[in-house]
Amino acid sequence: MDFFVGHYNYWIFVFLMMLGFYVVVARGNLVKKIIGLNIFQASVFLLYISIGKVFGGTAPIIIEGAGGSPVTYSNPLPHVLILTAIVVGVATTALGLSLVIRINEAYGTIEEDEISEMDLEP
Amino acid sequence: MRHHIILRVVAKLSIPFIMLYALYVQFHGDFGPGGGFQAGVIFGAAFILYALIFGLDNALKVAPMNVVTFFISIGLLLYAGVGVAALFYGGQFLDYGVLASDSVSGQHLGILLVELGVGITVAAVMIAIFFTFADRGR
Amino acid sequence: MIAAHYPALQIVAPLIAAPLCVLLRRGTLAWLIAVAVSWLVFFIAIQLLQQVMASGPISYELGGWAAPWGIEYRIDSVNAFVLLIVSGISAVVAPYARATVAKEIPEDRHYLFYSAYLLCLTGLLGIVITGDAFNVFVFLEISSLSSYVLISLGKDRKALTAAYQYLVMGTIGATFFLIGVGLVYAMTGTLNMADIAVRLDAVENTRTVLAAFAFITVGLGLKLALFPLHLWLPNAYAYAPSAVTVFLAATATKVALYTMLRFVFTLFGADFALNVTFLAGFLMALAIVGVFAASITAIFQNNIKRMLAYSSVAQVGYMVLGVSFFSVTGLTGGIVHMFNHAMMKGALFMALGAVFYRLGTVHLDRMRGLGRQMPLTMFAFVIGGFSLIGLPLTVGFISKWYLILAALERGWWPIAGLVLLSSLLAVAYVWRVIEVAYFRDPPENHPKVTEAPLSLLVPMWILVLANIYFGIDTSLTIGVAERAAKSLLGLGG
Amino acid sequence: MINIVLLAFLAIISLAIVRIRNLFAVVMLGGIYSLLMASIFVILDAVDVAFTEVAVGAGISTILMLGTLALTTSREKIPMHTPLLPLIVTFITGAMLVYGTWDIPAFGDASAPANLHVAPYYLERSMVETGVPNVVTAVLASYRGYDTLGELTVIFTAGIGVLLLLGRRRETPASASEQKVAASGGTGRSDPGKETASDDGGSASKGSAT
Repeated sequence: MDFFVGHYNYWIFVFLMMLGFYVVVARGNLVKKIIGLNIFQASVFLLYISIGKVFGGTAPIIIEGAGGSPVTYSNPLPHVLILTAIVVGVATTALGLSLVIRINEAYGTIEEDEISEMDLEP
Repeated sequence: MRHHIILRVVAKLSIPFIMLYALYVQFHGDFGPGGGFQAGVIFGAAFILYALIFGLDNALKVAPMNVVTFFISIGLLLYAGVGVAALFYGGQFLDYGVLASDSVSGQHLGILLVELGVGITVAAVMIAIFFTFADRGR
Repeated sequence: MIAAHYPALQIVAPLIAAPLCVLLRRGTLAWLIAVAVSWLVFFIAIQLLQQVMASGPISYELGGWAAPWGIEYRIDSVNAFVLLIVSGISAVVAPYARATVAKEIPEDRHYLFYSAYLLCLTGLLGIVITGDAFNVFVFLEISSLSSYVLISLGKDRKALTAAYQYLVMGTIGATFFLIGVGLVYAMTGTLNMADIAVRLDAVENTRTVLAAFAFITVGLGLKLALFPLHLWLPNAYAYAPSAVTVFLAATATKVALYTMLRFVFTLFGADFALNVTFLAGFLMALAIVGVFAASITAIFQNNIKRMLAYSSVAQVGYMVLGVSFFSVTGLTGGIVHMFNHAMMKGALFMALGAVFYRLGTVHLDRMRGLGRQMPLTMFAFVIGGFSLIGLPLTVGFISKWYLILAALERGWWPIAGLVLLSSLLAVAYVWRVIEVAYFRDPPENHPKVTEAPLSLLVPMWILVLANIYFGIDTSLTIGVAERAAKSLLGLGG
Repeated sequence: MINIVLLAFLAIISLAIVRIRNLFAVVMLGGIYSLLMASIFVILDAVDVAFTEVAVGAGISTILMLGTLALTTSREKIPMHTPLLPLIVTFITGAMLVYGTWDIPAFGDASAPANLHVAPYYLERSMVETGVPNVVTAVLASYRGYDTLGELTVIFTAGIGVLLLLGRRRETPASASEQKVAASGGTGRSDPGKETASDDGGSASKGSAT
């Protein structure tokens, strides 16, 4: 039971990761693929933040004059890393969507199989 | 959406507060949650709201693309510039400690400046991306 | 005084130049900046390599914070060599870009193009120079995002789908890498590479570290286009603008391979990789299958850029094959092939860029009789092709020589035989082009083609001559590569 | 406990995202997904991350997605068959990760290596060395300021990329003639006449119609 309590966060992360990853590799709609990528990446954020959580901790903003009782803080480093990763994620999304718009203008569709059929024609 | 009077009034009222809040998030990031990135997104959101309610052409009059692209570069240059300035003051790249007489206030100044750089570029990029997407649609 | 800050300038110069290009909004000016910065970083890379060879690894603490709390650059013989490759290629590609970009990209976008090019350079150099595992991810994304954009600028609409496909696969790769780094962090509590290497020993036998290893290698394998994860590469290289193809083909996969070497050897350690994960066997099998599958596919391509792209997948196979021996000779072969492949593919794609500049296509049919119409360009292609095959007096020979040597050293003569056999496949696809260009008559209904302009020929021939020079005088390349191999295997250097 | 409930919601919503084929609905669910993610981040003490996730995931990403749908189409085509290979790949990846999490230190463990080695230094020293109480800001902007410079460069790259891909063409004589060549070339992509876009009526963009 302890093991479960200690790890369910990670398993949910695995589940979300699998769903996102599945959408990316299995679906032919280019927008849906980007949405899948978003879920996939967001699940990794959950992994990092879970690593940094400390039970009984609070947000890592130093409280001045806490008196004698030492305050427990959660680990700030994963937060920093994930802030960066979120930004990278939205940058990728923006570029991916721009590409989708251009593909739609060039091919008239955003379904992968229709596009590859058109590409086969000379 | 130009005929929706309620939307126009509410937007006009709330946009200044959104911007003010962005500035609060920007400069209060040292003490509470927030910082340049979040502030930039919120600041950008104010322009996006304006474009949604009053139309892209009006928004482009407020923030022409030339100006937006200018700020995209300025923010990044400010950040990197702080790093280079540290080199000239004899520190390592991005060592803010040398920017002022004592290390802690140097750090404080450096963090303030780079967060400002982050805020400027992020806001400008968000506006630029939305404007180009919207412009493509007409 | 300024020499102490060379490591920072190596990255910061192109990083500052990129927004500057956007600020100035002038295509020509942006190009001049790109050339100047490329030469500057090349100069710095030479200085850094000399410094490393003379007095050992360099560490540079960013922000003045000591590692592992801050981020540090750590430059040893391995990444100094890769820095040299990347910046050297950029130093010849940037001047080359002027004419082809003018032809292939609308004029009002030129300044944005050079800005994206500089960002790509920044990203690649940043990945190589850093000593921090998470920082690798950040710069990986800078280089990836800019290369997606650069690829999508190709004239054909297929460039868009190629870029999209690369974006999806590249992001999956980067996210896998991120998962791996996260798991490593969970087990060690640090992100600094040297620190991880020390602290990983204690937790080496946990399942978490094994999973981290798997995710990092697969993630980087995607970026490296290691067979069978190479699906994004052929179209991306085939439809990108000429200058972009030259630059990416000569640098991007090498940087990914370097990162893999760094993680496998420096962080996890050769012993762990050999004994716990059976990585050597996997890599060797994938490398050999990759070499044959990609070479055979290359023979059937009529778009010559695509043909060379498949050949690139095969060449990645050779590099990985060298690594998979886990011996000094094998690694030397793999590392020196990074350099050699950059030279040969750079020259070949530059020649094709010149053909595209004149013809507007690189289809095999349209290249009939080109040997007489563009003698210098096609002769450059021939020498590059010879180098690709591995004929003596070219750099390609050196790489193959070391690979065969490494195989024989282990007594695995079938592997040596396979390397020789695969060279015959290279003969097949290179010969198709030579035959068409020299032994067929030019098509009659098309206007006569003239030789490419000097601005394309000069960079092309610099790389061609480098192919020959480093094929004869190997003291620099082999010397550095051998030392790099020894340092990766922990034998000093 | 709140944690478990939120995580369960998260799982359900992502399942719905996989199943639903109306992309507008999917995008809205994506926004909810981000909000839930942010609530979880708050519970896990990552307030800065939660803030960013809300602003970016529920805000900017959703707007961009809606804009894209307005420019393309909002129906996903129903595939002919369920591909087997992606399913296998997904399961292998998932299995590998579950295997990997088996030895990971338990959630919330204060003595996990991640919380012992580098992190305590920041908590103890950042106030003294930088004078900034928000440790996340201190680490982000100073200790790992170089990462943030890289992050800003990523955003810059995205901005440049979108301008390169979708930006309006500036009218220059060269680009105009180039356009004619592209139009007569046939095989080349045509850039639908954005150059002459007239400012008719300043109507709101399509993206705003939602």
